[in-house]
Amino acid sequence: MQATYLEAIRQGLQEEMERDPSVFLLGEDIGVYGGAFKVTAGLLDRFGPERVVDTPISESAIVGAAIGASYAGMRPVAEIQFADFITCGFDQIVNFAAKCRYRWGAPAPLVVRAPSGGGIHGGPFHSQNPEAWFVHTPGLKVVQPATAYDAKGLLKAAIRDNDPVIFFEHKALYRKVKGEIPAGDYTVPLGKAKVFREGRDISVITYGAMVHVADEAADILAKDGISLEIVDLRTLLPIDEETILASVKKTSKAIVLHEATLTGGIGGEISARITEKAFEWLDGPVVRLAAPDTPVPYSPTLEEAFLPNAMKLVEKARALARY
Amino acid sequence: MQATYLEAIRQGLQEEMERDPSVFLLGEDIGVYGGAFKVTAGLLDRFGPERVVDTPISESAIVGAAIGASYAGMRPVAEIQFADFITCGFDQIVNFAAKCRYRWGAPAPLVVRAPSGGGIHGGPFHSQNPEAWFVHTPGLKVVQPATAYDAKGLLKAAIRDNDPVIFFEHKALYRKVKGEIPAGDYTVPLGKAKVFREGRDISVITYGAMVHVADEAADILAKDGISLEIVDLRTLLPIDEETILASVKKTSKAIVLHEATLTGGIGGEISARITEKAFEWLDGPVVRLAAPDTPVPYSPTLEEAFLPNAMKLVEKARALARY
Amino acid sequence: MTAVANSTLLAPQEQAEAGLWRRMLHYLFLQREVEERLERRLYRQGKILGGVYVGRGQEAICVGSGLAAEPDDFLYPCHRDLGLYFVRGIHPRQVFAQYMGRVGGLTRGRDGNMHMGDLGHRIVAIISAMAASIPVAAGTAMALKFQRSRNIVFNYFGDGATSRGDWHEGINLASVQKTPLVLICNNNQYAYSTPLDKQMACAHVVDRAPGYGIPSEIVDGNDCVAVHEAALRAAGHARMGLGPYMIECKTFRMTGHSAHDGADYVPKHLWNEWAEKDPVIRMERRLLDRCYASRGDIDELYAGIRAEVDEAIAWAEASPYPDPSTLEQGVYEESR
Amino acid sequence: MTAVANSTLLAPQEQAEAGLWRRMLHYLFLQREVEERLERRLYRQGKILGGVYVGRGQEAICVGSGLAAEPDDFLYPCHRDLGLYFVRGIHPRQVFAQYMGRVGGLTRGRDGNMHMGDLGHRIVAIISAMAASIPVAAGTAMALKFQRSRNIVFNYFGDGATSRGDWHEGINLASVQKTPLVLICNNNQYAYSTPLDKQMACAHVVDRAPGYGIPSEIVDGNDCVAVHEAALRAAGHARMGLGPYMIECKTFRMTGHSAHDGADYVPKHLWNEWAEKDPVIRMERRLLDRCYASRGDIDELYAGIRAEVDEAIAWAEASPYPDPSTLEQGVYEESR
Ligand SMILES: Cc1ncc(C[n+]2csc(CCOP(=O)(O)OP(=O)(O)O)c2C)c(N)n1
Ligand SMILES: Cc1ncc(C[n+]2csc(CCOP(=O)(O)OP(=O)(O)O)c2C)c(N)n1
Ligand SMILES: [Mg+2]
Ligand SMILES: [Mg+2]
Repeated sequence: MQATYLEAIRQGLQEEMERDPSVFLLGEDIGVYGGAFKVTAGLLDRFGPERVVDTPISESAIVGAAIGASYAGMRPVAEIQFADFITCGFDQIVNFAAKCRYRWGAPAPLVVRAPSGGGIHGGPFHSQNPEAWFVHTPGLKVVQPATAYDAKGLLKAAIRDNDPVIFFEHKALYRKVKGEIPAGDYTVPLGKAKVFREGRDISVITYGAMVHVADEAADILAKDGISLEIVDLRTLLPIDEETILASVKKTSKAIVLHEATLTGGIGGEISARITEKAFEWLDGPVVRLAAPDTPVPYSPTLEEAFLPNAMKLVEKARALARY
Repeated sequence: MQATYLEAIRQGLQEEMERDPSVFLLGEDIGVYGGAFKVTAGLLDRFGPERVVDTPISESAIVGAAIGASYAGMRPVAEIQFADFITCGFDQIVNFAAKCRYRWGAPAPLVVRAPSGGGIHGGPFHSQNPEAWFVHTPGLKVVQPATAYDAKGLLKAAIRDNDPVIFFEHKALYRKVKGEIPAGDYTVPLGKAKVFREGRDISVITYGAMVHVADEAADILAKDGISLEIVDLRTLLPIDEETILASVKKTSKAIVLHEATLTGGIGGEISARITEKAFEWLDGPVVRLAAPDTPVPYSPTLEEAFLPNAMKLVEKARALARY
Repeated sequence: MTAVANSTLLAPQEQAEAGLWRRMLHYLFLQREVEERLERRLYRQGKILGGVYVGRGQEAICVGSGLAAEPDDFLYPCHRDLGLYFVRGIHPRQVFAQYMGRVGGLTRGRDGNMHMGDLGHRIVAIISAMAASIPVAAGTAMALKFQRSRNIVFNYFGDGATSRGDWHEGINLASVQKTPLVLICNNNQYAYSTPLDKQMACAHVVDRAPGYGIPSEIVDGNDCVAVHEAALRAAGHARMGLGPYMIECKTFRMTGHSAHDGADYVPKHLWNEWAEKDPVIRMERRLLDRCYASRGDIDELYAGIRAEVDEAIAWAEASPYPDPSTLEQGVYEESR
Repeated sequence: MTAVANSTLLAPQEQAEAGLWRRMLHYLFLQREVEERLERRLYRQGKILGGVYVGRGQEAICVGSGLAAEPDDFLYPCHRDLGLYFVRGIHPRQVFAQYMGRVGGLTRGRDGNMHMGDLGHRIVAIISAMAASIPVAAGTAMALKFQRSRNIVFNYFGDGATSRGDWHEGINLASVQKTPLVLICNNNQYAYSTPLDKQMACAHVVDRAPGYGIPSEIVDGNDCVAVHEAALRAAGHARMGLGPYMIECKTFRMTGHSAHDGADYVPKHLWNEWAEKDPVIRMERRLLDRCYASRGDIDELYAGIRAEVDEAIAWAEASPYPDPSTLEQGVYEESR
């Protein structure tokens, strides 16, 4: 069955709620309204107000309550209306949820869903990609699917996982990306990257919406005889070093691509790991392509200049190929 | 005149308050009590309760109020009692302060001081090194001094700077590190790293308390005939790429060292930049030494195992030297 | 309003009142008209790409209180307080350009919609996070107090924003420090789709004021004059050094949360009930009842505003998009 | 207390009361003694390397309310509520080992001092950030409600914690959701060095309860029986499905903020005034007055506790430090 990225997520939520009565949702406007992006549309009718909880505008309480409910045996899935507002619940995520298992053996099996990313003219506060903060927080898992199939499979795996998972959904993909979804239950394991497209010359390590950008660039570059291999990380923490290194050892060249701003983004982490562990295989520097170090601008001309795209990647890849 | 790191900071505050009536301090227990670490001791008596403001336990309001006061022409210096609690004011820092100049041309010249770092048996919530989150936030400047001289000079520069500066003070250095401080007014420019120790064989790029760890390691390694060059970043954002690259081009080998946990730490960023921009000078992979990806543990045995130290660096350096 | 039928017949105090009320109507209608164009024309024509949030039905709150502010008081509008900008002298051109992402907008295309401010005019731009402005406004008020300024700060927020931690922290700090802060809540009974009873378990937002030891009052938020008077009381309190003061304006959002929202979750009867309390019409009636303006005056006023708005839209559409090469400018002072 | 002079002479209800009161004294003194050793001996001997925060003078709050909780109710202590752990059956050995960073501690050396919990005992560990537990407790309470459990949640916090955004967000969510949450404030009049008037502009913490539509009461926090009764009322309210209930316990912190703090900022006279209200002595007096215990019984009780504590310290000191090779274990389920 074909489903959009958004429908895949909704299916994932619904099936997990059917499968396990301890799964419930909480967040702003997720019930009656069905969520700002309508991801949870219909779930209130199906499961009632105790399993689809409309909350006040209280991100810290949303995350905190999810932690507390998990201590009572629930499996909460919290929605942050836009990933940009995750900063309002930051302490609960990075200090409470992330550290409780390590400190006193109290797992907090919860999922925080957050629509992230730009390309919808949302401006500085409806477009951010804040994943790197969480990747730097031991105790969390961080996920960002690129396809409908993965969106559903990873979400189900995240809900069943016994650690807190921050699940970024790229909002520009919600309705743009469609894919075949198997009829039955399936999960996509956390912590495993996927070779999205095989290639010979350059590995592009990326995730989320940028997987499709890389794919577009790969089509263009194929005509030049440059063959990109695209590694879709899927899970950003823990990082699947094995798949990354296997690809880079094969191609000997790597570009790390992300939509988040460059400095301190997870591109640095991946580049560093590649250099540390595959230095002798490298036929050129590991190159990064990311958004520049600015807030996400609103105006279409600026946003276009801000976001990485296929042509920017093509340029980087051509230069690297010549190296 | 000799001064400890802590005294140097206090001098910096006092002199700036004397120089500029718009400079004022706000934070928890900074007035009557003089601050949890006594950094602000004596300043209430000297400047009165409108310039040394004891606040409720409200990190978000502390940072927010600093922003708002800056709009009215003040130069606020906010203290977060422990850097670990900066998460409670996170949104104000990364979304309000960091973005206002870019968005609507409203500079927020404020300083957020925060004692960070471990080694005092403070456990998971009194020992963290959260700088990488802020380094991934365009619009902020991030500073962490390693010496008494720099602590004072950087703090004064931060207070005079017209952008928001997050100023991490390594709490283990407060009373441990002493240095000569010139009598008159001086500043240390933001954005400029310093070669803390010259050497030939390996560049250690580091900052904060780890500068001293590197120095200790350098003494040990000198006996083996391995000469470390230590680059003290001092400002973490913007990163002084020039000084880093100059050192690495000289030594051809680099270790990035930080006390913060490894994954997603700023070591990745620095490693990536070195590889991107000095690949052809490298005679070995850029190596990172950092704390492992766990919360900061309390027990002495665990904390010791957690923190990078001279012997761990010596080992890394020896291996890299052999490369 | 170029001429008024009977202005020469009024006593001095009435003249002042008439002048004020006419200005009220002017700004009420200006906000109404600008937002009408933004939400129902430009947005639907695809000329505005981001979100459009308007204050339809709530204009009396920002206009009535904005006219109670002194020119050097700081204003911290929330996302439905467009009228404040006009009261402060921001031109509709800049607002349309702002929404369309043009360089002529207050943020020169960097940010969109109501995320605009101008320190020169002492209007501080919101960020999206609800209630984040409150601690910031508290800080401005604290600074003004330390500076022995007579100026004060007006901070605006919705009912939904009161659930946020920042709301609490900001008001608490402001009240402990006895800062000159006027807190104005537009209680429009919804936060996006969420009705009051899912947001708070108390009857009124001002039920929280005693928890900060600050005085408060409830006012009919659709009555511009009533709001104005309350704001004057609040401002007087704050200006005298007595600390924050909270006003809760009962009102209703006569549209969806934003331009894309049909607001099906609002019970139908509420639309009609609240349409009868329309603040623009009520202001018209006040003026007419007291003979401070004739129907003709009002029509003339509206025609003038419509023309101004037409021109402003044309101006904004002629304003260019920002040059992409400026993208990285202005993140820091050095990167100008 | 092995034997009680006249217990056979008591009516059944008095017997129950006598039993309860003796348990109260037991836990009051146990907390006092353990904390005495922690703060004034082990810390000063350099055997505890991190911070030591104790509840001296405030023990009646956690003991009185803890004894009102049912065994499967969730407890969310704050950093001065050691008595709760004992009431729940945690052994002093584990507490000493915790403070000394030994594997025998509740967190096995991963965390220190009062940062301890045990899901098996339904005690949730605080994190340092004040008030962060409140939204979490609200979530537990929400879950218990959804599960149709008869159990409820007790959440503890200090006066200082009430300034945090999390305090507001957590209580608001709990009240909107009508969750079974008992909120217990120990108002000891200081947050670290900061007196109440720099923390809040209202007279009492419970002045904020109406803002959440929840009932509240003020109680003498140094009277264990009074606290117990208030906690029973609150618990009854919550267990009946009527939502949160707030108790403000007026008390005083009879020591510095932590072991290193001499608390010079506290006016001298307050120490004497509050020493007279010492909750341990008051509990002794209650028992003696009603002949529920003799002085000899009490001395015997104390001697027993002291011996238990001596043994617990020895046990804790014999407990090893964690093996550094375990450092990276337990960050995730997979990394056990
Ligand atoms: C912290 C945060 N969470 C969520 C949102 C998304 N959001 C934007 S406006 C809004 C509702 C605001 O309600 P209210 O404060 O009552 O203002 P109104 O829109 O009704 O005027 C929400 C949930 C946000 N802007 N900030
Ligand atoms: C968010 C946060 N900021 C600062 C601190 C540092 N701190 C620890 S305890 C404390 C005072 C707490 O006061 P109160 O809540 O009244 O509890 P008490 O210690 O008086 O029992 C402070 C400021 C903290 N733990 N958390
Ligand atoms: Mg509203
Ligand atoms: Mg207290």
